[in-house]
Amino acid sequence: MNDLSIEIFEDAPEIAESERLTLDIDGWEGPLDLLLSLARTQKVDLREISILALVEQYLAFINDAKVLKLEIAADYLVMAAWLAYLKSCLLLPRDEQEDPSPEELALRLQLRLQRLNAMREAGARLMARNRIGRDVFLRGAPEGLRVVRKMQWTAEIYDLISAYGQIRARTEPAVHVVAHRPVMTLEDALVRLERMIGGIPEWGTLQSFLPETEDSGYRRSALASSFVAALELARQGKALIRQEEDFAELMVRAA
Amino acid sequence: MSEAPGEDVRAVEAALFASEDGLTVNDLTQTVGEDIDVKAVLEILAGHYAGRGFMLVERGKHWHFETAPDLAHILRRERESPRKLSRAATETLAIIAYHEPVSRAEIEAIRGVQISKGTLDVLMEAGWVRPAGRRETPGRPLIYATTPVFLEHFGLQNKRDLPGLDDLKAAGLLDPVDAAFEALELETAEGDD
Amino acid sequence: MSEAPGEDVRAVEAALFASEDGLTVNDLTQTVGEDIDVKAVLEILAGHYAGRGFMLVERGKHWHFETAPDLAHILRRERESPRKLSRAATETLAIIAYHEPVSRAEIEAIRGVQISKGTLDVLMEAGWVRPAGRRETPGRPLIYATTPVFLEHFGLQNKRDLPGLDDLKAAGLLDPVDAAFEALELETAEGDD
Repeated sequence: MNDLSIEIFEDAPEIAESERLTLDIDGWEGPLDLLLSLARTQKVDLREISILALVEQYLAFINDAKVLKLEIAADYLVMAAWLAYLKSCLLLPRDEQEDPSPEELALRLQLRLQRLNAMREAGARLMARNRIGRDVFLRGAPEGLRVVRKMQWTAEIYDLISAYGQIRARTEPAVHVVAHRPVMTLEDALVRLERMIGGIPEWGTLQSFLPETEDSGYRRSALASSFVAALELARQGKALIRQEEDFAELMVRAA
Repeated sequence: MSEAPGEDVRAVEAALFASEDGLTVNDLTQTVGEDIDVKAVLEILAGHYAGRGFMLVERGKHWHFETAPDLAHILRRERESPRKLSRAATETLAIIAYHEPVSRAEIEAIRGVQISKGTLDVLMEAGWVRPAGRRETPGRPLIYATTPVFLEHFGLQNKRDLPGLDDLKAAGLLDPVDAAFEALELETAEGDD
Repeated sequence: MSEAPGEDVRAVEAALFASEDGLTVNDLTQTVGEDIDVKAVLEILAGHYAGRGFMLVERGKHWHFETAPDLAHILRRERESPRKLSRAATETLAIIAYHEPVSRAEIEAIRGVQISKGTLDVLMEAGWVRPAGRRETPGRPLIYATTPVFLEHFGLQNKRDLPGLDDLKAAGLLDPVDAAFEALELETAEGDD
């Protein structure tokens, strides 16, 4: 690629010594920056700049740099190759041209240069404004505004007394009293159930043999004891137990 | 609006405004130039800013602007953020209220749990508890009591307004938590029948 | 000397004077209280300080006092000027300010070079630039925008205050190259008719 580039560069027209920029490739931030600097030497509005002349300046610049054996970054060379191509297209007769047309490419390059130039100037104008710490100054020793957060503790009287109640309850020696609960013992149930089924020849539900009571605790106790009593009577051959299906009513009668 | 200040006044004013440490007459002369009668300008400025939001003052030969002392409350604003008392603090407060005056060791004995240093601090910050001397026992521990602010906050005329143990018992507040909880569960279960 | 300022003027004046950062109308209302018509007072104060050694300015909805620019020569002495920004950083800042929000790739497209790692860091460290979310395009690139501190530092009341913004817009110089190219083609086509 290098050899090829050099050939292209040698074709580039000579530019008067005075028009040449100082050869310091580090001074530019990339090829577009260099192109913009070269464009500014044309001293015309960027909208009217001659892209062909600009391309020639760029190629000449890179060529000079080559001659001086300066190391040239790859992106400068890529740009040089592209511009050399653009130049040849611009010089070719119109009808032999392909898409995109060289005019379009040249116009796009011009638009890019305009945009970079606009931002460069905008940056300069921004920096020229009255800046804090350079042109205008803030108060040297402001006292500062402070918001001091002050906790405002809240609690309700209920919180207080219930907390105290809980402490007392927690720390008081606990006395456990087993409450009296009415139960039907297994012995009672055996005697009771045997006597009741003996008096009735038909099947009856286990429920129907339980005592009538309002006390749900006693009722549950009686049910449990009577069930076990029924099983015991069946084991002794004194009673029969039947159930039509799962969870159906348990039927009992004397054997 | 005031009449337009002269250039000399503007210069001294700006220098004082931007200064970090205050400026002596000498400093000011060096800053704004010898042509300006700094002392006279300082008089004018002191007069101009008297009665405004900030004023020009001299402290140990250094001149500077400072905000008017009567507006200090604007610079340091207190914002109250309400916050509920923690459980530990509530319990501690309750013990002090029921047993005062009471030492820290006694509070811990009643609570059955140690109290952290911050707990009493919070109660004192709230203004509900105050140190009330020392107990004349070995070690002379500090004892704590409640304050009038405490009574006021909780809507109590005096200490006797606090419900007694009998009242607490009647209200079910002395039932151990577990027992109270069980009673509640049983009730619910029966309600389902 | 001016007539005595009202208490509302004094309060706002003191708050602005004491504050380390610019204050919004909202900040001021919170500081001086809801009873004060802060906007009206700001007008009075801005009028009062116009032409004095320091003045009241609005920057991105934040108000602060700063010295009059024409007195810079007095105050600049013995002060550290802000660090001079590199050309890369200056251009990058301009691109962000005039195009925001803008992605790194878009900045690079305008400048024709990659942004070196430090450039955006310097601008963000200065507090002038901040990441402003992501663009919902493939790759979801981070986008950058300027901050209120940027406006404050460069003495801009708001974004529309950017120097030459309207001209750049009118000339299409803030449009991407593709858009500008298409616009030009259209114009030419119409002109040919």
